[in-house]
Amino acid sequence: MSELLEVEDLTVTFPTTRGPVDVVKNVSFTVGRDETVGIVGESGSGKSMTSLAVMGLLPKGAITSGSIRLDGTELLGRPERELRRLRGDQMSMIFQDPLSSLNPYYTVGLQIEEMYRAHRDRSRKAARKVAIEALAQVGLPDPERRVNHYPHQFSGGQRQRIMIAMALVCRPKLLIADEPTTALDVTVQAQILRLLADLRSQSGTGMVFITHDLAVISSIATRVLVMRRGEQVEYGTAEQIFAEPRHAYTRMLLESIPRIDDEVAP
Amino acid sequence: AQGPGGTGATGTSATPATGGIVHVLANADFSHLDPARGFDGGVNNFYRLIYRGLTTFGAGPGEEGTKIVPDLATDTGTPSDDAKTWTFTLKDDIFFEDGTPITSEAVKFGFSRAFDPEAGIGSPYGRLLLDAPKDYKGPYLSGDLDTIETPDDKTVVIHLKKPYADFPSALALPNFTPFPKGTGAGGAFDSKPIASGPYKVASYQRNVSLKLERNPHWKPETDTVRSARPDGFEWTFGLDPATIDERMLAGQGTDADAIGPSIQAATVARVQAPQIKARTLSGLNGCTTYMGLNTTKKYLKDVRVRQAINHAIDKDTIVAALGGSTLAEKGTSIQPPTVAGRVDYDPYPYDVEKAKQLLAEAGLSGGFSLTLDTRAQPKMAAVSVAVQESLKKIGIDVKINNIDASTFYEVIGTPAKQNDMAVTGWCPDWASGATFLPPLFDGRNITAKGNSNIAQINDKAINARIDEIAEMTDVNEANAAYGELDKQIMELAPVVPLAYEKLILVNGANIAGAYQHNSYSGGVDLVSVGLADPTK
Amino acid sequence: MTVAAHPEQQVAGGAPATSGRRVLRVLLRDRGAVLSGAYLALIVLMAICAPLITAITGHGPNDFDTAAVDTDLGGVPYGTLGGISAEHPLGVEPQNGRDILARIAYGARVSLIIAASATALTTLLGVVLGMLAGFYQGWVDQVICRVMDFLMAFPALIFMIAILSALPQGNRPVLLVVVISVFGWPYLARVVRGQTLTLVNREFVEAARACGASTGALVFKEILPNLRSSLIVMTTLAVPGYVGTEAGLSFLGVGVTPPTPSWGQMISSSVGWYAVDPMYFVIPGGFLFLTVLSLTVLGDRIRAAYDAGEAA
Amino acid sequence: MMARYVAWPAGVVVILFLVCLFTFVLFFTLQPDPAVMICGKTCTPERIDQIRGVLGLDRPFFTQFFGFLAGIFAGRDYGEGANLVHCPAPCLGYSFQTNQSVMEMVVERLPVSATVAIGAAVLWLLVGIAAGLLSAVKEGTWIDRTAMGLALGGSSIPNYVLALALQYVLVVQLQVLPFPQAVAFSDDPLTWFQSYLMPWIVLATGYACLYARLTRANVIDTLAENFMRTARSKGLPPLLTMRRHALRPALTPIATIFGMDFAGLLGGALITETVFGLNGVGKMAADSIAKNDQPVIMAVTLLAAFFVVVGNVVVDLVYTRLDPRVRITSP
Amino acid sequence: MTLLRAKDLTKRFVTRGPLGSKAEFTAVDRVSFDVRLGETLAVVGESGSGKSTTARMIAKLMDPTSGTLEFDGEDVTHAKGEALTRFRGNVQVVFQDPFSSLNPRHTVERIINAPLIYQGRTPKGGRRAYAKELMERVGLNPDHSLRYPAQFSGGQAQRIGIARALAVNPKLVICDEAVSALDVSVQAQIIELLRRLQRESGFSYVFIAHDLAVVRQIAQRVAVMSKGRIVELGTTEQVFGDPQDEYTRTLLAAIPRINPEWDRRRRENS
Ligand SMILES: Nc1ncnc2c1ncn2[C@@H]1O[C@H](COP(=O)(O)OP(=O)(O)OP(=O)(O)O)[C@@H](O)[C@H]1O
Ligand SMILES: Nc1ncnc2c1ncn2[C@@H]1O[C@H](COP(=O)(O)OP(=O)(O)OP(=O)(O)O)[C@@H](O)[C@H]1O
Ligand SMILES: [Mg+2]
Ligand SMILES: [Mg+2]
Repeated sequence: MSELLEVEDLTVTFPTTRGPVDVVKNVSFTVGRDETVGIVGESGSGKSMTSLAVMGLLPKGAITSGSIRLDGTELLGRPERELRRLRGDQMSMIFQDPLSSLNPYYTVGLQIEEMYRAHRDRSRKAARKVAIEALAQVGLPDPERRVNHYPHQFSGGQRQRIMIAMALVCRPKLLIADEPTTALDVTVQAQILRLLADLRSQSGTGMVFITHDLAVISSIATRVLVMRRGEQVEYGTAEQIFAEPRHAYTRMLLESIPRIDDEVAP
Repeated sequence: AQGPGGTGATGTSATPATGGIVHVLANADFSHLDPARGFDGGVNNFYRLIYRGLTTFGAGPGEEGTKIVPDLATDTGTPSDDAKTWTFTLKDDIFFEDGTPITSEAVKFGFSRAFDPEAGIGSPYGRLLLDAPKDYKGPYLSGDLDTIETPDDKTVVIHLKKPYADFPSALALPNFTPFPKGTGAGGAFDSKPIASGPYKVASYQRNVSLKLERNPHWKPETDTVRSARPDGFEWTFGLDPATIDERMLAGQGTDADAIGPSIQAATVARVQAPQIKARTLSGLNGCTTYMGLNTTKKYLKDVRVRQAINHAIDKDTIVAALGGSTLAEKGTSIQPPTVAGRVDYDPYPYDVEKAKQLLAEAGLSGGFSLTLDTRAQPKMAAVSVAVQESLKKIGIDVKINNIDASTFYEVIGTPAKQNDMAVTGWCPDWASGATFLPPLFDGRNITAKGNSNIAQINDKAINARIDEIAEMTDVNEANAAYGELDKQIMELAPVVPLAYEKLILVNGANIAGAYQHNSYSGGVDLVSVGLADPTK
Repeated sequence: MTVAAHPEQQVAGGAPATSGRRVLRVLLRDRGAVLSGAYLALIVLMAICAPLITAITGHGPNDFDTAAVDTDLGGVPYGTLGGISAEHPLGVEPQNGRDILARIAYGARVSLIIAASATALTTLLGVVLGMLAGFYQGWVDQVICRVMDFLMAFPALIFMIAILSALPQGNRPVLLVVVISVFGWPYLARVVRGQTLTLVNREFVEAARACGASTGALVFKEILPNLRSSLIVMTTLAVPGYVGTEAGLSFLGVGVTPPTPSWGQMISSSVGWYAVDPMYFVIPGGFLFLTVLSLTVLGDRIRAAYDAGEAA
Repeated sequence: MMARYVAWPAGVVVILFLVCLFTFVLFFTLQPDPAVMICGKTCTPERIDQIRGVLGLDRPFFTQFFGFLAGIFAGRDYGEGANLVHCPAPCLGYSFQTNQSVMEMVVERLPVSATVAIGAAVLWLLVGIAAGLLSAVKEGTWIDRTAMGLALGGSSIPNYVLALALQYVLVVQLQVLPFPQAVAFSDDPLTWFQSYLMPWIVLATGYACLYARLTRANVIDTLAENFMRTARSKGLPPLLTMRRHALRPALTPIATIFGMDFAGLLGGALITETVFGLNGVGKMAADSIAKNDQPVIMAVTLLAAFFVVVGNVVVDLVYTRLDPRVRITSP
Repeated sequence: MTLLRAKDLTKRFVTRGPLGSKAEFTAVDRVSFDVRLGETLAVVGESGSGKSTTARMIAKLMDPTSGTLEFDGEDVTHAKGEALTRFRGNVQVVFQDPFSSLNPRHTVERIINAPLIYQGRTPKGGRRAYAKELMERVGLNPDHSLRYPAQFSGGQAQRIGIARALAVNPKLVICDEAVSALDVSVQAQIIELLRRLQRESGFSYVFIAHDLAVVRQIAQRVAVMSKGRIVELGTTEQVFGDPQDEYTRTLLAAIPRINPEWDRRRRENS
């Protein structure tokens, strides 16, 4: 049986006035069921573009080549209609910038519910219950009241948790999390990571986890992809990347991690 | 005079059958259903269906329509020697729609309404001719008009302010309509008239529709004029002129039983098809479209300049602007061809050289500029431009002063506001010079407001001649005299007769007995029209 | 610790051109934009050279040519397609046979000047006042909104007639522009205000405020660019609207005085002839349509060119 | 922010008062004497004065103005003696040309105008927004280009031309519709519908074109927002995505102009009503202008003003519904 | 010397329920602290504890419900006009949500230059060159100066925000999670840049962050917030070495770490 997600030779190109620019170049990786693959790398190295390519949500004008298979079926070149059925249901994504990714015109409750109603249960009541539950799961205080609030009424971290709650309501097979915990304090972060781990063990969700926090990666990822300037620098098991990095960039990255215990501001 | 109306009446001259409803498509609603208030060719024609007067116009094409015939009265009246006192006897068996008989009292009451400041805004002849106390303000405010005598129920004796030989003609106008005493205050007749004619109002929705049904109290024996064949009439108001044309051409459904107003110039080309031509009537509307030359203005004071202008205007272009030869004829004399006693002549043929020469004589060969007041309406604007183009050739630069239609008459009727020239028109109240020349050229009629002598000509000779003719007791003689006065006036060239406009009426295929009535601006005579086959 | 100076990949190519020149370059490569620009230039040229055109064809805009129309048929032009011939390349007007080409050329002067200046003026007023109202809210908004309500409350046409007929004849086109603008700006201003209301609360406005932007700068430099799309639509569609208003007013006797030709008047007077001489409408209507189309296409393309940034 | 709502009723009244005053001044000082109009063809100065007396035009400006205002609240009487007519409480004046209370005239015509306006509004909203949305989604394709080409064409054609052309094609040539007639819905629903169909289409065309272009422009802007990506990531039905997520932000300008356009139409669609012979407020306005019937002009102005002002109030309230952020306390 | 002093800052939000019901929520509750000249004060704490709200208030982007704010010895709580302009020149903000705070219709160059433009300053060599220099300093490709925000990645957008804040040499920069979207090496570069500016030009920072390691690196003093209040405020050593508050202790305990075994192996390898 094939893996859950197989990305092969993925290249994403943007046409610009100065000719086409490859923002993702020949990236390949696989994600197994109930496995978490971490993507780390330089800012602007194409991590988000890679994940958007998987979701089929690249900005207009972007050209994709290579192959992306979900559960053995090719996603690239699939008609939008079929992709739509997969999105939210089979695969979902937590976006990087929560404020601009939430629709300012609707309550967060509605934005969570509509996803559930589209794929699971059309009833409003059930959806609302699920939404409140999801918000509670991600540690948002007072979820019954806050489902009726609009995105601008939340703090950065709260919005991020709303995005997470939204991505999880349908228990997708594949979850792509693009820096899902950057705006969270460590205690909440720990809670979210636990939640994701539960999801993986209960629903067998495979996960692509993008973060700059290498410590988080080391604790949840089984395999790690290191990217730089659109290219795949290194790809291997977490243990191999962290313990025996082969590439100088990976090593440099690991060296740069600020340590809580060794450096103090002068 | 030539017989103007009914030139194309071939297809529709069949006699109508009794029954059915005649439909009328109209652009605007009637001004007033109250005959003391309304006064124009269209509404006068309509009044004849529901109202009767002492006299009326004959019913027939051509000159028949300008004849005066008795209506409620047994004859056209007996004047005293000086034509200052008139006696009429009423017919028997005449009733209002509610069954009350029409008596001399009703005649008196109806006549006195013309003095009411609110109601008497229609034809001016009541106020102008009837003798009345100076401060008399109509029956509602001042009570009975005692100067009209009613010795018995059938006899009316009317005293006039001054001798008036043509009084029977004036009586054919709508504000001499009898009404039951005490009715019609506060504009009541505008929504609920009291009929004396063959029809009465069944329903009236302002600007939407008006339905007439038979008046059971009207006795055909008493009426020699109205054949009243259809069972009713139905007006539809507020239709766009282009839409009306379209409907009349198509003639679908009830439109086959319909008559309408004159078609627009753009439609002329489309009525040439034989099957449409067969149901088309065409004839003059009985008015003159002219350009007044304000004789008080700097350049126009000089008669030579006015004559030059008369010579310079290319009337072919005027006719083109009015919709071409089918919709207008060149104007030459002041009075239109439908007026009795009119002489056909052309004092100022188109002659640019002559015009230039006249201007040179006046010392104005260097050119100058004049302002022309025009109603802001496509047709009038087109005429003005034609005038402008013509006068350009003799070095006169015409500035067009476009005036909103609602204020146009106020501007040109106010000498203080009036400019050099103005394009306007005049229709006689009945086919006689009496209602044409005196109002327009009597210098003593110039008023500060509401002036109709827009040339502002005040010529002693003309004034005197007007008085002389007014005193003539023989109407035909008077009419002939007006024909000559026309010439006399044109020698002074206070106006430029531009054109006599024509109507082209397309009737529904089922319409019968339609002809153009010369006293009603060339509209189809409503009292004679009907349906060829009411069962269709 | 070393950090690469340019973490992003280096791209070949010289220094980027200024955005104005870049946009121009992009536009010049766009067929739609070039055609639209060319058409607009042609119209302007035609308006400027109107006397030359009439000199060549030998027909002035008001020269009657009764020989070209059939007066017995109400003045329908002889020949096919509204009298198009070598003599009259775009045909003649029915009834009086005036040359349509000459009238189109002269009409372009009046119509375009009035429509363009009225559009410019309403846009200016509408944008400035609408944005101020939306931005300040509070009493400024109250005052501006009430003024807008006041102006909009009048059935514009009725009042334009009333006012224009009372004003001295003077310079009609200027008066027309002023009156049209005075009654026209609130429509746009309301739209601008509404959109400003929702934009004011966006975080980037807050960011600009933190940068020390004055109110004026916030309004015109931060919010205005985000209103572009609506503005382009509203202003390009205002042009035919004002051409029509001018025609309407002229017909009601308070616009430009005849015989001065204008496109709007030509279109209005052509309506009755739709069945007999459709070309009479098609020609001025077509010119107007193409003008609006060109303006819209050009507006759209300029917007797109700016939007595209480097990725066009 | 709250102050805005409190100020509304007061603001509306003030505006209406000013509109009244201004209209009155304008027509009192600038316009020709309505008495001359009524007086007709052969008229004498004395007669004009007489008529002026009956109409009350000889009284000083403020007496007339306050008489008018008082009429609105308390009703008023016109004329004297047997000619007296009473105009009950919301009296907008009395037309001496039609001999009707203006209020009566308005009440008679408002349903027609409302029918025209509502039908057209429904049509143009549906068509305009749908076309705009479709074009935005299919940006750059032939669908987009065709729709926008049509929209431009539509906005370049004057109402009048469109009305006649439509009538020529549908009624005269193809005979799929009858000529419009004035029938009530209750009498003959089919004819009623057929009669109103063309007015609706004609009136809706211009607006639909504007709305389509505006919708398209704003939806294209919205489609570039990050939250649209989120919406797509949810795999919602495309129509829902579009309607809910892309359209809502584009609705602010639509709501604004819709409020104004619709309110304006309730005050009468002058040209369309005239062409199709519909006896609405617009036609009444046109007629009264042509006849210089001042009381009617005043009333139409006030009526239009009332609708526009109220329309704007509604639009403002709608904003806060449309965009929750507008509710935040302003700076 | 104290640069900024916040006293008893409180912010209450009123929210409306679906049926118009009103609820009040105190997001920041009597928060007092000061920032000294040339110092970095870190604010850490629970998500939703009121850090960004506090930042907005001290940046004068939001009026406090109550409390006062002093800057440079001057009460600026209600500053307007001249005083506000001066304040804006001295205090800059890096916003938490990178894209939302960038005008989508402006090029990066224009965004970075915004403070210069709005405060009417022209740097030597012109704004264009200056913007490019700033881009370079925060690790962005200066060739992209004419791109629009949407064409950048999250981390790049965040750096645009940082570059903008640094454009006018402010006295105080409020960084609301300014480096959270950056990879560790770029993050280190930015932190180094901020520290250098502090050394050379005496910048002060209010540094809101969740990454306690970064806080430890950069801050002299740390304020810990929870549920709208400051629960602990002290020097970095104090707070990290000897946390007093229960919440601070939980926070420190929850810091994730790389598997120490892997870490050790890597160090041995290199
Ligand atoms: N529309 C676009 N046109 C051109 N280039 C683009 C566009 N969108 C993104 N890019 C470029 O693509 C590259 C990859 O972006 P991506 O968002 O995938 O980075 P990332 O790895 O997620 O970085 P970060 O960690 O900062 O979020 C970046 O260099 C960015 O500048
Ligand atoms: N406009 C608003 N209306 C209502 N509540 C709000 C509003 N803005 C913020 N809040 C609430 O105020 C509290 C503090 O928000 P703030 O943004 O200051 O948190 P934060 O400490 O920055 O959190 P994070 O680390 O998640 O960004 C949160 O609970 C938030 O939900
Ligand atoms: Mg990213
Ligand atoms: Mg925050």
